[in-house]
Amino acid sequence: MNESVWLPLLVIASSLIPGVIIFALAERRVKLRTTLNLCGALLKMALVGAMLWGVYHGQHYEVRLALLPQLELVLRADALSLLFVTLSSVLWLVTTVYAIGYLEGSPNRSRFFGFFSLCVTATVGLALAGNLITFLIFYELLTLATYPLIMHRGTEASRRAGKIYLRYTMAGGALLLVAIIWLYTLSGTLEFTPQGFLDGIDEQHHPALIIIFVLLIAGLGVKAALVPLHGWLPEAMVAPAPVSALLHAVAVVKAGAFGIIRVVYDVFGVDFATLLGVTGPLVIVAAITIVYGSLRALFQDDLKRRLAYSTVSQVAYITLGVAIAGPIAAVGGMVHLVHQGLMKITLFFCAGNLAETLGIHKVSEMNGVGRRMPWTMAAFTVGVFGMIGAPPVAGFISKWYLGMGALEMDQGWLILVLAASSLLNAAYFLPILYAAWFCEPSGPWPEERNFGRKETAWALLLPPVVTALLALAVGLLALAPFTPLAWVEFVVQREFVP
Amino acid sequence: MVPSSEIPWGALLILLPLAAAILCFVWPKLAVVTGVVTMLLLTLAVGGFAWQLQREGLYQHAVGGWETPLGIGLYGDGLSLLMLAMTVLVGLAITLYARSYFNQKQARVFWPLWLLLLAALNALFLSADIFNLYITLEMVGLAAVALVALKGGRDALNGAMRYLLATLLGSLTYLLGVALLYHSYGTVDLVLLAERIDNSPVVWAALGLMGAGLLLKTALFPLHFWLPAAHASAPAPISALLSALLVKASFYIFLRLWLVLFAPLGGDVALLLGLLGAVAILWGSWQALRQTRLKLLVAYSTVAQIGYLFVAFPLAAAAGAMLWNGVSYLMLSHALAKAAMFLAAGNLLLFGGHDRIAELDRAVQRLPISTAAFALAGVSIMGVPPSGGFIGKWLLLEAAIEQGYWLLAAVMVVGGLLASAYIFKVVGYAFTRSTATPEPQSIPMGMEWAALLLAIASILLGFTAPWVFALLGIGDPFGGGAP
Amino acid sequence: MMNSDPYGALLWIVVGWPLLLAIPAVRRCLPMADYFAILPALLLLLLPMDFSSTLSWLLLGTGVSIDGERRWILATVVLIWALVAMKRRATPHTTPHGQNTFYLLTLAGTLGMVMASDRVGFFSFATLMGYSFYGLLLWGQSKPLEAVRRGARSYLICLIIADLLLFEALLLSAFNPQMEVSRLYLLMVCGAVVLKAGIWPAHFWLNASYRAASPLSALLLVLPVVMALFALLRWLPLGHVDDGVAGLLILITAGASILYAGWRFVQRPVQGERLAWLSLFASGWVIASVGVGLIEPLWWLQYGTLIYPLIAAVAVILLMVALLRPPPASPSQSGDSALWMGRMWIGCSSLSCKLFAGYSLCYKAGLQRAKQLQNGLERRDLIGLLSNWRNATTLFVLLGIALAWLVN
Amino acid sequence: MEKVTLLIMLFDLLLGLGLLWLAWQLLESRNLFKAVVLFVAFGLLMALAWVRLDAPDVALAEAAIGAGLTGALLMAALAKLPSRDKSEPLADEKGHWLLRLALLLVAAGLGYVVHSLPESAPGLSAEIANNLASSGVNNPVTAVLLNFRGYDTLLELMVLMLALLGVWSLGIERSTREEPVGPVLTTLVQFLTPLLILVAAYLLWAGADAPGGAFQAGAVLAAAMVLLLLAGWPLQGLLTGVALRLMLVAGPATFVALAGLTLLDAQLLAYPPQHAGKLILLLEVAATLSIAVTLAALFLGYRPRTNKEPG
Amino acid sequence: MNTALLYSLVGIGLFSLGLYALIVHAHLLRKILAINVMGSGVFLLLIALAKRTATPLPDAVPHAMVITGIVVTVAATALALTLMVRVAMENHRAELSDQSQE
Repeated sequence: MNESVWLPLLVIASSLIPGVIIFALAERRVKLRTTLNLCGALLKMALVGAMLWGVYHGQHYEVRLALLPQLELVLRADALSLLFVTLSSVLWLVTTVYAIGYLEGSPNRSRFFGFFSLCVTATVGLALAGNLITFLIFYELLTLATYPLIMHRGTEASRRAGKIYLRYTMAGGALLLVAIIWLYTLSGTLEFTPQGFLDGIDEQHHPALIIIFVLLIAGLGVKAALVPLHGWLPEAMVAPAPVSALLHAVAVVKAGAFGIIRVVYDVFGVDFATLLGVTGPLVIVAAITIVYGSLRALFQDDLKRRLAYSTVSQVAYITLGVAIAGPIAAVGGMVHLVHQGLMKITLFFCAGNLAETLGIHKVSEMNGVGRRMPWTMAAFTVGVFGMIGAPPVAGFISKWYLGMGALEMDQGWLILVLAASSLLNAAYFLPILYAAWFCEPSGPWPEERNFGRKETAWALLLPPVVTALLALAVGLLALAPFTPLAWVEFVVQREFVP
Repeated sequence: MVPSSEIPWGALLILLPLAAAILCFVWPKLAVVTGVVTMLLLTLAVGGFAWQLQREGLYQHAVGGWETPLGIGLYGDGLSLLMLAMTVLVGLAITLYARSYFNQKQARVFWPLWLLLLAALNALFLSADIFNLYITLEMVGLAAVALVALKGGRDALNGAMRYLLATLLGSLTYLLGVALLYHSYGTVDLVLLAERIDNSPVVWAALGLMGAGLLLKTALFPLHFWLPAAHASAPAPISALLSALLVKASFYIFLRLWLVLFAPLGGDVALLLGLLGAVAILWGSWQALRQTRLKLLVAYSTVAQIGYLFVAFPLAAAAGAMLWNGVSYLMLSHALAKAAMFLAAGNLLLFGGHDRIAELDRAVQRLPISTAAFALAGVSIMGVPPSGGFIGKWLLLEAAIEQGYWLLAAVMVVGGLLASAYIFKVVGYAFTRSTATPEPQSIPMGMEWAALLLAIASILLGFTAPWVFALLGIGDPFGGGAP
Repeated sequence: MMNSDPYGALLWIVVGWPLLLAIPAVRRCLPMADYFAILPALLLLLLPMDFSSTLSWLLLGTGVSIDGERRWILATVVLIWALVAMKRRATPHTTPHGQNTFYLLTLAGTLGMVMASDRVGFFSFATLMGYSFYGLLLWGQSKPLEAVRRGARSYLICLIIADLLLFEALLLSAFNPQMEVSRLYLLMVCGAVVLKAGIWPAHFWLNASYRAASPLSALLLVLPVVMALFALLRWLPLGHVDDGVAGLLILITAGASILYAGWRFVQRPVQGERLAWLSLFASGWVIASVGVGLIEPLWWLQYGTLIYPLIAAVAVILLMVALLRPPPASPSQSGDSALWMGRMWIGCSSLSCKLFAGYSLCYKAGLQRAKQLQNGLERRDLIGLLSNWRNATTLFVLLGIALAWLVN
Repeated sequence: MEKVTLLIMLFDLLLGLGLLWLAWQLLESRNLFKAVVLFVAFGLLMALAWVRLDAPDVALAEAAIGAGLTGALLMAALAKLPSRDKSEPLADEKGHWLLRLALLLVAAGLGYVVHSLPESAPGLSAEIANNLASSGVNNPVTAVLLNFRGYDTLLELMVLMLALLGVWSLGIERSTREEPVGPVLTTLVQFLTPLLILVAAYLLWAGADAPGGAFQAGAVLAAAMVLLLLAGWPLQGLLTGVALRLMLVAGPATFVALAGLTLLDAQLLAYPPQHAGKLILLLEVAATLSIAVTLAALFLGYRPRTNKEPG
Repeated sequence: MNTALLYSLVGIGLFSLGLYALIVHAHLLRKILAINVMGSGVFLLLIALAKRTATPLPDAVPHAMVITGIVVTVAATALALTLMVRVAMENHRAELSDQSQE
């Protein structure tokens, strides 16, 4: 029975310990740092695989550490948390390879990789959290660990971006803290229980619970970049590409979305949330975010800012799926958590490649890139088609389930929103493809670095291609046994079956 | 009741630093060695004391064999153990730091003063006699003044003078309160006073006078005018010492008196204290945000954090002992974090030759350990989760929300946000490059690691709350009033 | 899982083989790639019996099958491909490298559409065929002309909207099967087919492409029309639904497009355009028959099966005309009337903003927006107008309200 | 009420008002030198008040330390101030009426509180009485000071040492006075110094039974040393380095040593009754020595350098 | 109005006078004098109230306290005076400069 205790701890340690060691490493110890990073990532993948296998067979993993007299630090690996843990550990390995290639020769990499591992530790911890206070601890640790990464370049712009990022996330954290404490005073416990633990609370506390829900969603909405609180995401694009790839497209943004999933399913419980009538407004907010994000993306000339706004709209799908409060929509929302991660990280890797190899930052500079960097643009194209929701790629599956879920709960107008969003996605992604594949390059590339026969360094090229293939495979073999969709159905089936 | 053949750890805690101070005074060449050795012995003594408390519960010892009310009673329970531990932890770091900070001439004076101060603090935390507390307060005050003025310089001298006047005024008012209590109840011993106290005008006057004196020394909002100048202009280890230990010593006495004597009649006085605390949080944080010099920023942050300690008073009536556990935990983590911050700020000042925040030229790359220490300590000051400050803030907020004090809860949260604003302002500037790049002076490793170890300790406090509360509970300091 | 008989594997090879060849690396080591690509399809045609195979794990459980009706369409596709392959062999200059990839991708998409046994598979192969055909259109010539580029762009817009409509229809039908007979479903499918096949209201892309088409792409342009009509037959549950109104509506559009095509054909248009009106004329008749089928399901049950040979015949005629009287080698630069679609868009948006400006929430802001839109329209720089994202959002919201009001 | 008590009542009233008037004059005087002189007078009047309140020990201490030594310190400091602000114009009295009102209220409140205290309260006189026998001395004040609350006195000696350390770290070496000392002062000094030493010795010895004790003796001895310093005797030349520091530390060191010894049988500062008296005497001698030298050093104002030490 | 009460009131008077002078006057020497006067005030109160014992001998504990107080006050005054001299040298006048030098 004891390995059920140390496995979650080992998963956390597998990125924490290398991180701490790397902090202490001198700058020139490149080989040691790379090996530490890579075997840390591989070890984590192996451990997560073991846990996946265990949870699939009903094994129970839980670690409890006394934090406050009645409150404990709980790490519990249930089906939902493993979904997010698998995503972040897979993408961490890929992004580490990418970061090693991307940061070749740039200063203070020890600091970068130290904080990088800290961020992943926070993300995995946040996913494995068994109660709200553990979630809050890792949620704030994530903010603290991402801040230095945004500031990594040390320019004035990054400082300004860092300040904006903090303003949002700190305010969000404060709201979350107040809400959690208020909830604790009302409910007496913070443990995540499948159908939520609030239905026992008597009637007169319901208005308070509604306010708590609003505060929780506001606190988590900052990281999930819901509309009024999304300001920091486009600003954070000033960070180096691996940071914006793993963190601002996957880890940080998903932390917010994952938090919303936890709050709606494991704190309030779906039917209690609908009873309170809070899911309606959440659907509206998510819809507005989807449309607004895509619309703003339409008018961004800077490639990474366009991808950032697209992330704002795509992450709102997850909130939409959760807020529709139907089983099929839940499947759509949660599976989009994984699919969007794969697709968006591909796009950011390609954007990073373009910036690093050809010095292209603007969409207007991308004419004729397809011929110069065919493999990168091929991966980019797969990512784009995924975003639009074209069938073979992963995006289609999640849009399919979201659409079905919307119909199931007879919210017909949501189909319109999904359609509009796909239209807008096409509107702001296809011109890029058109320019890349079908136009002639207008003049020489801004700062071209050629790598001989290959279009760019292998460490920069391999990750986007791998993630693009993953996105394609996840889309194509959706119903196969060990895919995210199957796992999500396994999760939802436990969530909704009373 | 006298511990049998046991080693009298309590008495040792007081006599050891006194003897060492005398030794240092007579043979200055041995100063540094004696200082370090005494610090290690003190750590051992606190450990022994804690183990003794654990086994035998409350530590009560009549000095000179004379029973109270005639003689002076030493009294050690969970709360004094916490304060002693805090003193030793911060003391270790400061000893490590000061070893390579002072030149030979200054060290000759620093070590005896520092050991006398340690002795006074230990005596203060173990005494249950309010007149004895007056003498220890006076001793602490004078030693602090002498230390602040140690390196000279216009700001330091002005700060020291203002601090001396404030501390003398505080002591005299406190003494007047002691006189009134003695002459109305015939004893100066806390234990006996607790039994004899009743609701007479004398007690109100005593509360007013002693409260005013102690609040002046603790620098609660309206009476905080002397703190920023004194704490910011003092040499680094001394400002760390001041902010971490001294401010807490007078708060400890106020807390003792409040729990033992003044709690029953403290209804609206508690509310006033809470209000002053709230204003202190907002005003201190706002001032800290406006500062352009690093040490002044950290000093104003102390003013704000003291506010947190007083915000708990109005909540005390309804909340159980857990609230006071929260307050003492906040005190402990603030002491460690603030000491780390001042030591880190001292390193940055020594390294860059100035402490203008806007020109912390790439401190992250050039002075990584100190900047890391500052940032980690900042995390604990802000009360952001993985830190000790978070546990304290959580308990306070829980009590505030449970009893419906929305204003206090809001102030605490806004205080946290303001704290994160001014700390990340500094950390932000540590990343960027600045134009003026004076030739940096190298900082010895011991000084940097002293700051970092303290900061890490304040973060680790986030995970050790249950054990600390267990130790804190010995002798039931926050129980039914009677210690 | 895949049923045991070997022919099932053959079906997958028919679709998989061209996909494999589409990868440049693979094609480099096989000389006559385009001929070999059709071989499995040719082989399948020769086998008389029908069979099918489904893979439950692939993309929500898709499958492929072959039966009588599909053989007609498969034959047409193989014919088109053979002619195009021969034509490409005939024209001496080397086709640009990328064109082969798109060429084979389109082939795979078409074969997939023909063989798909369920709607999700059909839809995914349709998108694959659509987007690769767009690539083919653009890379047809060595240096695509402005006219071809404009034609291709309008084709893309139609393609995206059509795919969206098909996706929604797919969702509706997958959600609860009896929705298939609802009018909304029928209208959506017909709208999508109209857009894809270039029937009357959306015929501009076909017209523009034919006008600027080279002899080779003239042949190729037959493909999307045939596939769109085939889609219509696959998606509409003809014979089990008797929705008079929808049928009538389709009949009217078909009639209108036939008349329009005939009238334009008579005006002796430029050589390339004649082919466009001819294909419009023919597909108009097919749509008309489907319309009648909707009105009289019984009639359809009797003669329904004839539609497939009819489509095949239409395709053959078009091919023959394209071969005998090919359009001029260097397509004329005739600047046809401005983008018809663009004009239609401006018209309806100005109408809607006039109509809705009055009722919009903040009256003054609405008016100011309308005025902006108005003078924006005068200046005819639609793109410039839309580039200010506030206008775009208001326009979008207005459209959203209009659509929502229409739907429910 | 007999005439005598009426007379005493009148005297007390007079003394009280005198004290208040003198304090007011002292604090509000325009000239600082005048203020210091008034302060010395105020100290003497306070000594008179202590005698009136049957507190002889305190009277002695006040006279020697409060009036004498503090006055000397004030004079020395005044001399060191930059000349310009010897006679400092008083700050104008703007807007202080609110402060006056507040302080008046506080004083009235305290007065009411003191008035509400019971007429007679035994305090701890009973406990002292029945414990005096075993304390080793029969002067109650010395008993309390050195035995019952010996711990306080230990800390108090430490405070003195603390102040000295502070003064030595801040003090700046001043050249000794150049102009020759007048004959009158030298003869006065030659006559007074032995007398003062004799008085100090007597006070020390008498402390056990009658008013007196370590602090008073120390103060008198310090007065003698200050006189010598003023008369130009190079005391700071003679007493330097370790010797000086040993004498300074004598009192506190013996106290701490004694505390350490008593700690062996785990009872801090508990003198065995049979030779408590002798121990207290030992303590008193050491304390007198170190108090005298400390107070003199405080008056000197800077750390005397041994010739081999540089600046 | 027995002697104990009279002298206590005088003590309180001295304390208030001293406090007023400490706050009002800017010159540091006056402030130090004010502190000494306040000290004497408190000591006077302590000893006066000790006189209320039934026996002729007053309560000795306050006496010890006052002696300790006097010694502590003289130590504090010595330190204050030295500090005042140093401040006077730095500020060129014996008053506190209000804002710390930038």
